[in-house]
Amino acid sequence: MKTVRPFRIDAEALSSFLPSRAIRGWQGLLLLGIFLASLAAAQAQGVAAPQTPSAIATLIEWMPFILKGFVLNLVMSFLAMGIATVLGIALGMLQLSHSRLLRAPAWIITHLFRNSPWLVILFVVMLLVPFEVELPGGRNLILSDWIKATIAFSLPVMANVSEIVRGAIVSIPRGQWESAESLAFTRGQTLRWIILPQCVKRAIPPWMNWYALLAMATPMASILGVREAVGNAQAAMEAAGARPELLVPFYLFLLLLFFAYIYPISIWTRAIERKYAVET
Amino acid sequence: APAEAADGRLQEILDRGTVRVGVLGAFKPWSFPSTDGTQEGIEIDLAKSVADTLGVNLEPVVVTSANRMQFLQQGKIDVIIGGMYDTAERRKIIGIIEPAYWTSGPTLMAKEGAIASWEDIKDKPVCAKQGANYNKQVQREYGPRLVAFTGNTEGKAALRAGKCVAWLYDDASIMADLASGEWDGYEMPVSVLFNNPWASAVPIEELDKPWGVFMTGMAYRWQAEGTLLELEKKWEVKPSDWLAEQHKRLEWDESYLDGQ
Amino acid sequence: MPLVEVHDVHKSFGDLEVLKGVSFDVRQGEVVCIIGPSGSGKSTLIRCINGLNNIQQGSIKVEGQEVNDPNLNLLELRKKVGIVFQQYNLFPHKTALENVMMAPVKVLKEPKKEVEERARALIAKVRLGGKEDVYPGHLSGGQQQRVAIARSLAMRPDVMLFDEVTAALDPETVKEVLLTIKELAAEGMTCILVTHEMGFAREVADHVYFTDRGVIVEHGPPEELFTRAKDERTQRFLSQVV
Amino acid sequence: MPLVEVHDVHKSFGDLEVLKGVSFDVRQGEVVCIIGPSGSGKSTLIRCINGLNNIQQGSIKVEGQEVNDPNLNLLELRKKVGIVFQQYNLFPHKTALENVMMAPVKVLKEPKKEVEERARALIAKVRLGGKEDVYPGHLSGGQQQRVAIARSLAMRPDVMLFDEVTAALDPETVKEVLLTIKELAAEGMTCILVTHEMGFAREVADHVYFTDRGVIVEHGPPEELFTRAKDERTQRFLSQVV
Amino acid sequence: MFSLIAPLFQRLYDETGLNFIIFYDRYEYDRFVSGIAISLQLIFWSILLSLVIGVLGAWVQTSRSRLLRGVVNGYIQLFRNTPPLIQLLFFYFGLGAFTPQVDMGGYYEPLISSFAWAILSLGIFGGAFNVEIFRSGIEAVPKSTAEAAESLCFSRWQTYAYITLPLAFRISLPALTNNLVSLAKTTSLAYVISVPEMTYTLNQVWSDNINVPEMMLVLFLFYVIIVSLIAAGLHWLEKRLALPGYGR
Ligand SMILES: Nc1ncnc2c1ncn2[C@@H]1O[C@H](COP(=O)(O)OP(=O)(O)OP(=O)(O)O)[C@@H](O)[C@H]1O
Ligand SMILES: Nc1ncnc2c1ncn2[C@@H]1O[C@H](COP(=O)(O)OP(=O)(O)OP(=O)(O)O)[C@@H](O)[C@H]1O
Ligand SMILES: [Mg+2]
Ligand SMILES: [Mg+2]
Repeated sequence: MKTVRPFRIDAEALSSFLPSRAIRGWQGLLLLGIFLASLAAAQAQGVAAPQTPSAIATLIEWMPFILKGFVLNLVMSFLAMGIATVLGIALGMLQLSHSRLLRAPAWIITHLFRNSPWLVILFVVMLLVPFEVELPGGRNLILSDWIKATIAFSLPVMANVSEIVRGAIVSIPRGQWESAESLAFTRGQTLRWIILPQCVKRAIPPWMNWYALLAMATPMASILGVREAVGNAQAAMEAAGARPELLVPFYLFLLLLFFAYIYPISIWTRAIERKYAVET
Repeated sequence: APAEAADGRLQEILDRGTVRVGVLGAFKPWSFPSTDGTQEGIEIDLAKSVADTLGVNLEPVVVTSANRMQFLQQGKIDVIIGGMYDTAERRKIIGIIEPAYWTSGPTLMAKEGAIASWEDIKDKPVCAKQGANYNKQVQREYGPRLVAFTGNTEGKAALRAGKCVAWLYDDASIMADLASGEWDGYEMPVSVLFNNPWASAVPIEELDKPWGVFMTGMAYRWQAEGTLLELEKKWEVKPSDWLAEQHKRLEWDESYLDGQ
Repeated sequence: MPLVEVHDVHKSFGDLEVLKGVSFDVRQGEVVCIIGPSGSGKSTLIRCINGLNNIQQGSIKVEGQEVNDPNLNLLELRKKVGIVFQQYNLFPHKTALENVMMAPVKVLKEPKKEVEERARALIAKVRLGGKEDVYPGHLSGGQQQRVAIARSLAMRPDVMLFDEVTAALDPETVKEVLLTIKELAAEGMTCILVTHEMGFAREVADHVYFTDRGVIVEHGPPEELFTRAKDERTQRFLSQVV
Repeated sequence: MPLVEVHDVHKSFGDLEVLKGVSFDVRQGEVVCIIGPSGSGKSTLIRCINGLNNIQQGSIKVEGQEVNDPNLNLLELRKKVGIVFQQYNLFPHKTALENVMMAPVKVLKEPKKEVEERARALIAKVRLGGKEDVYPGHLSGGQQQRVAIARSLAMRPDVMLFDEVTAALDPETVKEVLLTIKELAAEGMTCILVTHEMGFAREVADHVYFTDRGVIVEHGPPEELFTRAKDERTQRFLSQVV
Repeated sequence: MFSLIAPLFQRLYDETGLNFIIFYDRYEYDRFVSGIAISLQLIFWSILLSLVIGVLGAWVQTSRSRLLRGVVNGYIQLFRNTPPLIQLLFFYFGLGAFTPQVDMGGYYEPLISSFAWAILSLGIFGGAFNVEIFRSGIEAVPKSTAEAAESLCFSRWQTYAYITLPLAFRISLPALTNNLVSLAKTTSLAYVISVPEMTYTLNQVWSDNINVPEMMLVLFLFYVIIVSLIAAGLHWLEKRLALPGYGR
């Protein structure tokens, strides 16, 4: 019987974590414009006392300080992504290992970190990991707060990279494994030369998407006292007298800052995804 | 490891050429950032005097009320000068330096006329700071609905937005706020629950070693030499009777020197 | 001594017995075709010979070496036995030339230059000279299949197995691939083919085996089998296919 | 008065003119087949009759009612005209019975009990008695197609349109579906069929239209058209298909 | 319940020093239980709100008005591309300052509590993802199926309600499961605006009692269980609603 399967869907294409499908550059600019307009509106709203500077003036004064914090957000996101990628690839391959002894822990680690809130992982690492660890050579490695936060952020991303890698490997047709096997490739050689190179393309869009999610998670570090953009913005508001009219412009500015960074990444991710979709 | 060095932390600091002082990051006017990102405030000035006396550089490390003791235990900072109460419990874990350099107690800030006594906050939302050690006590004794925030800024913003009746915090800080002119129409309607000195602290094992002894000397001088009274003036904090009293008590009567 | 000896092979997938005692021999240089209805176990048989499927009972020997031996070095076996599948399974991220070179370079660690020379010769042999640097995605099905054949040949196997290598191709390209196999057979390569192309089987095979439901029902030289099949099942199958 | 009157219909998709002046009539109880090469506009024509596509010029009348009238109540029209597609398009989340009952219950708001009775009768009529509670995914293509026919009939249409209803089916199941349509025609249902099954057209049609590139090239009773086609294009088409 | 487990955990503390105070101290126990209740409510309402937004948004995206579609698209982009933490802070502190509050005689009870702000903010955040999920689902419903309904006299709305939506929902379920699970996890962020949910409550407990590792363990278990339950429930739904015969 010829089966018509109109309802087969590509779960990955629908995955909530993939970037928006209808994404365009000019929309981003438009949204940026709306941001700026609301900043101006917030300015008009604050009835500043004559001797105090206006909210916008205060924001501009503190902007370098906030941007300095944002650099830390970026640094944390880069480092965490690097760690997550390396560990995640290893973990993803372990998940497919023939040995139960390797597969089971890999599966548990992956799912534990995938299913725990980032904030909880952050708390665990920040409060339970010591500030100094002794290296084998007898030297001490100092783990400052932001480094610990970086490690904490890398864990959930690692687990998700692990799943991406596993999914990509599984999606390679069996025939590839078999023909490599019949050409006398060992399992490791097959993975190294045949399977992984084919996975890269499939994995890049979700990988980039996870980077965006990671970058957007870094402000959580402020809760534990790391001085990144949000923490700095809050300290700045306190230093500027904790005036209530500061709240809207400052938080709006933070939103804008992240939007201006993340949105282009989303567009780019989407473009790459489209390109690969056409190629295959 | 630092603890192993025979001369202890003090030697380590001198070798390092930097003293790491834990300060609260957003606690005006004791310690708060300036627009260039560096810290300033009363506690920073105190920290500077420590560094200057030792002839080393100062590295202020921003801590929070929730993590400052861990940081000290872990060796991440050499000393806390960060608005910390001297309590019996804390003395078990860290080396509290005597004498204290400031004092304050939990009180409330509220819109004028909203609150008359501590009993008034029962079942009402009261903003607080996460990790403050009197939260539990106030909660148990007066039964407010405590809404604790991670930072002072948020807590006070919440009060201003009417999300709570009062802001439960140290009177010293509240007085500073009221004096700043940003809080017209607000008041401190109740007396402090208790008065608790703020002490600096070193790791507990350092308390009787050179580093603890040195810090004790510094703390004594801040009081005796009137450093704290000067800082009070410099940072426009409402003069505190306790400081004046301490200064008088600890000041060495040097008048006999004049006679020689 | 026969190059491949298959003796009383039994193979089950779970409860399903797919091969129920199959025996046959293939001598050096012989070309053998296996025909039979779908599901009769042809692919399974051929995959057992190269160790892709293990067997439950019986013995398979290649150059006197037992395939079913758990201590056997599978890699050694696979160097001797090449296989080409219906779905060519080329490596899509490598060019035609790289596909052919990959196994000798990565697995046998042969010097790259030498392998490249051989690979180019093989690609020319399957009449794809000029397509060396093209990726599989840009080759037609028939061309891909011929690259797959060259890729197997690059390991210098003693026997080549072909599993319905033309089934996924359209009639025109089938011819190209069959031509390549024919040339190979003519050069003396030992070949075992599963095929539905009866005309081709008749032309190149030295011996044809007809399988049904896991057993060899009948076998013989092609002229004999195709014209004077004795078994009723064979007759019915041939009447439908030819 | 003819039941369906198609007069000089023109229809374009963008720049592409698909129907270039088509006219024909269908009388009550008549069975009409439309044949022609792929892309000649057969599906488009049939879809216009039930208002799924609108037309740019000309007129289509069903029971004297102009389809192309912008003020026409499309629902009223569609109650009169049933259509069955090549891709049966059953509702996959509903059982066969529910599929048949859905439109009368939800759209016509007829009492459920009554509709159910009728629906069961219809399912029996398309010889699917016993399959009432089976979901489309578990039915074969031919069975699905017959449910689709029953589903259309449940609306008690005056005309039934069939658009290559057997094209997606394998030869065996084709017969079942054709039998159903034959019975329907025998009972006096007015039918317009697009089909590639010439044998079937010859058997059931009262009149056959041959279309090519948007026009009716030739038409007539099947014996005549199939044996004595005058137009060269018709002859060529028939020689290929029959 | 409490009196049942209290002695057990008291003994555990006395003998091993493992301080699960929430299981033997009445005050902390009550805090813990209310933390669970608030977390569950928070999860429930934010998921519900996000679903409502998702369905409405997807529906608007099929509308003919370019403006409406543009607005919804802008909403999606804004909320998908900014950190949810800052969204929460912005809603609560930024917008919260402008919302009406009820004068309760001397003090004010805000009309929208921090709990309500958390639901609003998280629901809107999660909704942005749901709109896309539902829209993809709607797009994946074959046009011809809707057309068949149309030819059976279904009106546009009837086709949407009886055919397109039920099918789209089934198609969307796997992606929806993903998103709702991550939304449930994200509710822990409500901590920053002091909603006394699980993370906040246990944080209070461990800063009062200095038993960080034990409370962390409880926190971890809580979320793992909640997330597994939600995922299991949705998978069950997925199985139940699976189109018979169209399994993968
Ligand atoms: N890995 C497997 N697991 C379970 N059953 C299998 C497996 N591989 C094959 N089978 C079953 O074994 C039987 C024989 O399969 P095989 O592929 O060998 O037949 P074949 O003769 O090659 O058929 P075809 O001409 O269709 O390729 C079939 O019933 C098939 O379903
Ligand atoms: N919605 C549409 N938009 C644009 N072009 C269309 C559309 N529907 C059909 N066409 C074009 O109109 C022409 C006629 O199509 P139609 O489906 O009516 O042909 P047909 O005779 O039914 O062919 P077949 O036998 O292949 O079904 C074709 O060229 C087709 O590509
Ligand atoms: Mg086979
Ligand atoms: Mg058609």
